[in-house]
Amino acid sequence: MLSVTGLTKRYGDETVLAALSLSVDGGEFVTLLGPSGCGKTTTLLAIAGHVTPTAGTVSIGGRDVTDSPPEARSCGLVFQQDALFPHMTARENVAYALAPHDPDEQRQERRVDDLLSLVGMADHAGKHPEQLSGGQRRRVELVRALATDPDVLLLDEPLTGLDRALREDLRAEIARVHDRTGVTTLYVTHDQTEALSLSDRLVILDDGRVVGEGTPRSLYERPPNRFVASFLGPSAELTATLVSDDPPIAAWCGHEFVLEGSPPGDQITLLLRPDDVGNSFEGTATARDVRVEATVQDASHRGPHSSVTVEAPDGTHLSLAVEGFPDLHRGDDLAVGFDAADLFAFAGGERCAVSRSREAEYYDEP
Amino acid sequence: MLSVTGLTKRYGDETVLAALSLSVDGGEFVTLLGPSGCGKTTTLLAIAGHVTPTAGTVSIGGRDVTDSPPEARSCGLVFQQDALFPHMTARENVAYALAPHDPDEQRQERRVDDLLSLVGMADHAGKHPEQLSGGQRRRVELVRALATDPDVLLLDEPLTGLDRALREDLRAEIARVHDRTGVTTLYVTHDQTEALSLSDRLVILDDGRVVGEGTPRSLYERPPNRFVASFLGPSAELTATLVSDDPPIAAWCGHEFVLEGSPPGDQITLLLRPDDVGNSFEGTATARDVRVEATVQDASHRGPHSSVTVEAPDGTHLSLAVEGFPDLHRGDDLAVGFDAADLFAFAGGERCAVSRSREAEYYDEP
Amino acid sequence: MTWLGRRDHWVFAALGAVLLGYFLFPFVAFLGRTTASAPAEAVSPTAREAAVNSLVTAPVATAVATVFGVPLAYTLARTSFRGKRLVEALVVLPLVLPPVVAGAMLLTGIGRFTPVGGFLAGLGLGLTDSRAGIVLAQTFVAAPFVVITARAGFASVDRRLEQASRSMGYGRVATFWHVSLPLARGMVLAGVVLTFARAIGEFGATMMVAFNPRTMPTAIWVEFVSGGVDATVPLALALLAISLLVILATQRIGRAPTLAGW
Amino acid sequence: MTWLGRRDHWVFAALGAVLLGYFLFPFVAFLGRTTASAPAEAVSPTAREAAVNSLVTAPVATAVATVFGVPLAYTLARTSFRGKRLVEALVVLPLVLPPVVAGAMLLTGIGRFTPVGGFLAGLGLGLTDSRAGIVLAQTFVAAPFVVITARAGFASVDRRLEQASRSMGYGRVATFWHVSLPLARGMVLAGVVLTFARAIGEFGATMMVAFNPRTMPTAIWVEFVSGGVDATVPLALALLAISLLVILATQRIGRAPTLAGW
Repeated sequence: MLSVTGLTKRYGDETVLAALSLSVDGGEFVTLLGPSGCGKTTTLLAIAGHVTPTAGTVSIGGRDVTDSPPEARSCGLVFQQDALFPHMTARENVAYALAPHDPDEQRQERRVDDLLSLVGMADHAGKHPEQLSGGQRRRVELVRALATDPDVLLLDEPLTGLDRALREDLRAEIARVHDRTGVTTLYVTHDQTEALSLSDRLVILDDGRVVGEGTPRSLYERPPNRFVASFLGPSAELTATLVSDDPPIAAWCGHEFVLEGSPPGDQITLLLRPDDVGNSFEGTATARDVRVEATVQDASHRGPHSSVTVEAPDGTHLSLAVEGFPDLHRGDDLAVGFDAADLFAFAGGERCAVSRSREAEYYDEP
Repeated sequence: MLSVTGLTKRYGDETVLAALSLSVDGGEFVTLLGPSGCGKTTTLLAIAGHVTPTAGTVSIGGRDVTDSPPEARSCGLVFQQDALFPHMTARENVAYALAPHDPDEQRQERRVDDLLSLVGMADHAGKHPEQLSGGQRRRVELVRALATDPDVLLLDEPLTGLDRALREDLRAEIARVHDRTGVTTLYVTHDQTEALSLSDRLVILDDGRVVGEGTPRSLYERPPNRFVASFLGPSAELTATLVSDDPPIAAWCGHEFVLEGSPPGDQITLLLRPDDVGNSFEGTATARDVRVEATVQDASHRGPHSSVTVEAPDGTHLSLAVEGFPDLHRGDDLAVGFDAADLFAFAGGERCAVSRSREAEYYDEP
Repeated sequence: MTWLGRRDHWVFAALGAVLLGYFLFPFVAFLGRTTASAPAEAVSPTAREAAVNSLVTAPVATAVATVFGVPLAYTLARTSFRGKRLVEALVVLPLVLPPVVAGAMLLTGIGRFTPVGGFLAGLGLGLTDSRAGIVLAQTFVAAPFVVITARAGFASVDRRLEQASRSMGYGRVATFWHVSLPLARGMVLAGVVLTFARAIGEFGATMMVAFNPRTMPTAIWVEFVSGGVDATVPLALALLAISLLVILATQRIGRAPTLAGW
Repeated sequence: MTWLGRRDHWVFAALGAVLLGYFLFPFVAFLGRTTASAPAEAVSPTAREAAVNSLVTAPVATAVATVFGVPLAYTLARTSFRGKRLVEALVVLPLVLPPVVAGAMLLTGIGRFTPVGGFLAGLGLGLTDSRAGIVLAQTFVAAPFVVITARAGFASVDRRLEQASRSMGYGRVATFWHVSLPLARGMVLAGVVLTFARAIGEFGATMMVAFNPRTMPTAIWVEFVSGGVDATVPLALALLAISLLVILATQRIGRAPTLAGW
């Protein structure tokens, strides 16, 4: 439905997009995820025709629209910040979008009502944007973008600047609207949680390039490279050294990890997610492959759980979650444990699998 | 150290602060937490002398400063958005703050170096604000506010607008700086996580009034009223009806809960946090007091866990967390369970304790 | 609010009050003098004729400046091109150029003995000492006001609103009419009103290009030379009233004029 | 960028180009004419004297307007008080008032036969037909430019920067010098430059208040009456050069003038 090939955008010397390609199938919900400044918004504006790419093509619904003006592209656009017309009411905003596409006024009126009802805004139709709350404005903007019955719906970080509860509500609302209308959607965000929870498929951008693509689950559980692994979730970095080449074995804090494949270089980075770390305080460390004596650095409460940071013998800091408000303080001893299978090992940015921990083997044969 | 009594601020008809009182002891870290527009920033500006209160007094270090100009108040101020002087370097910004307090130039210079080193900014001392990253600017601003050796440090949502990893870093940095300097701190935020993790004590504001006060743990585990309970963490609302007065018993979905005290009115709201809900999919529902057959409405992935929403027989929607990427879809049956002791019961906004569930009693005597 | 009623504020206020006093003083003196004479009786036929000329020419000059100036303002606000700085300089030039110099320069372009002016004079359309000449002088001097103010107005319209409109299927011109112009309306109107004020008060360039037929300002000068200050009162009062109406209009629009950065 | 090179853009550009052409035309014609004559030889003693008068009075008027106008601008940007709308109207009045009317009003306040003017003339300090009179006329007409522009400059300084400075122990005046003024510097300078341009080009009010001693604009008028357009060339060229320098200065400061909303 939407396909972008070799999209490149340079401003003077600065390359914002470097030959980016992506495609979205009809009815799919794809999220473009990446840190600030990675070129997400530029991609969206180039698709909509508001930024002229230096090179590359954009096609929508099978038609090459690279040289078409925005008004000939059939893109519904929702911006990061409010872009409702302030001189029109909610109803007029939606009707304005509808007008070029349907001259029949009665039908128009019905459709405006339907759209506003779809997001529960029928009662606020007569209000001007400044009389609406932030969440209400976002809802009107969402259906305004749908009013033209666009081939592609483009959403540029639509939840930015809203508070947590409202983000949660609107996230559900967007998912619901997508389910109902089945509109092909490209959603841009820097928020991993939004991306993981909303999308059929994720495209991860870094520095104007696609660095990862797949379902949320596949990317989260089997990240193709170090950037994707650390961007999709916070993780500790364990710096291990290669102590043997065949089989490749990396050592960290007295534990040895057997790697698969042949890693380039002898610096191996092992990434470990906080959720995969057990601890002796709760008794969750013992059953793990690897057990390390560590010291508490910091315990900070998050409500349902606390985030505890410990220092491993080699100085590495690891975070882990402990239920409730544990009685842990800086300097306390706390052993931590994890399973070798939960590690992501990277050599030179590329991933190599960890098959098992060596010490775990010894334990198996006492 | 800092004490505010009966602080009131009206703009025309609008009351922003309604006789607000709070005090912060020497060296304490107190957070003023509340939703947007509750009067947090106005309180801070009134303490610093930049807003003239309609009524009430402010005293700092035992001295009544209600009528003193800002320059005579010894408040260090960090704003929500960057307020570094753009025409000065990082070093000059800090030196400017220092100048009125210490005429000795050599000592000044040393202190500027110390302060910048405290937050790891010594290498960037010669840069202008626009050459610094968002996090670096915040760090300079933090020590600039400390340079005057203020009686009170006032922080107004200093982490707003930064991305998640940076917020996490700076949150730790602020805690560390407070530990080192021991400065009396009043921290304003609308973010529950920040408030819970940073503070010795929380003051919760709503609509210009104090609605809760205490340690993070006490407020989270024993919220005094419904606003505090739902503001400190997301929760489902179970609407129960009073079926007996003595003892007061509330019924919901075939379960009866024995309340303590005598609730006013017969509408009882029971709040339940997602973390306290078990489920049959993971086998965590069975050991609970209360078990309800429900239907999955939505499962959205959050990375380490998924947030699953189910509909109880009476139509109530409950959220719960399930590890990983569970194979749960809209319409699936999923039994949920929770313990009566984890419920917060409110009648007319005020809290009443839940002693136990009736059905649980029957189970005890089969 | 925050600043009011604190101690060292008076330094600024006192210095400012001196200038305000100087602005107010002639106003008070003039009204004091005027009430002494009886203006209505003193209106000469010359003054009447001048009023008609001004009230015909200034609106025409304003209309010309608006029709061509608003599109120029929009182009400057929304496009970047080579030589934009030069175009901006050209727009500001009539604003900072002394009006008599503007008049002299206009004469070298459209005077009776220049190619353009001579040709048109031959067709009976004299560009000097005619209402056409007055309009030309007023347009040259007053047009920058509407360009500059409208440009600032268009620049303050969020570009994403225009992008949203385009993506809904509206072309650039339709988007201008439905979105840009309504949202910049206040500033555009303020610019039009200021251009009118400048046009009707134009003196230096008009003196050079079209001393005849008289406009209100040139008539004031002629009456002053022949009859002193008192003779100027009726026309001066009329122009003062127009100025006050202009100020009222800009304040109503919510846009008192400023000369801020663009 | 986004807008350039698309199809219906020409409508706006074409309309705008008409006005630009009209701004450019007299400029080209004048320079064409000038190269024909030899300006340096034609400089009369009257013109020399006028140049000296202008170069003495305009800077003085600019200085006076700045010293009193900048504090007024700061006060208007940072305080709200009853009657602020009236004060704003008073600041804008000299801007929209036709200069001849301003001159006539000034004469009713400081003329030789008024209490103030008569008293000072008795002391040998004539306010009309003197350099003092020129300065008064120039100040009245030109001062709004610095007030309005500086005000916009101060308004654009983030108030929290001033609050931060105050909380560090600096009083209001110290904060003004260290924070507000440096940050508003560009706009304040632009306002000063525009005030200078308006002062040195002032014609209408000066004609009324001080026809003698001649300034450059009044001398141009006198030379024009006696010798036609060609006689005005040396002084007109000098003023044109000053105007171009002013434009260059404002562009360097990064603040071309606008008349945007405040």
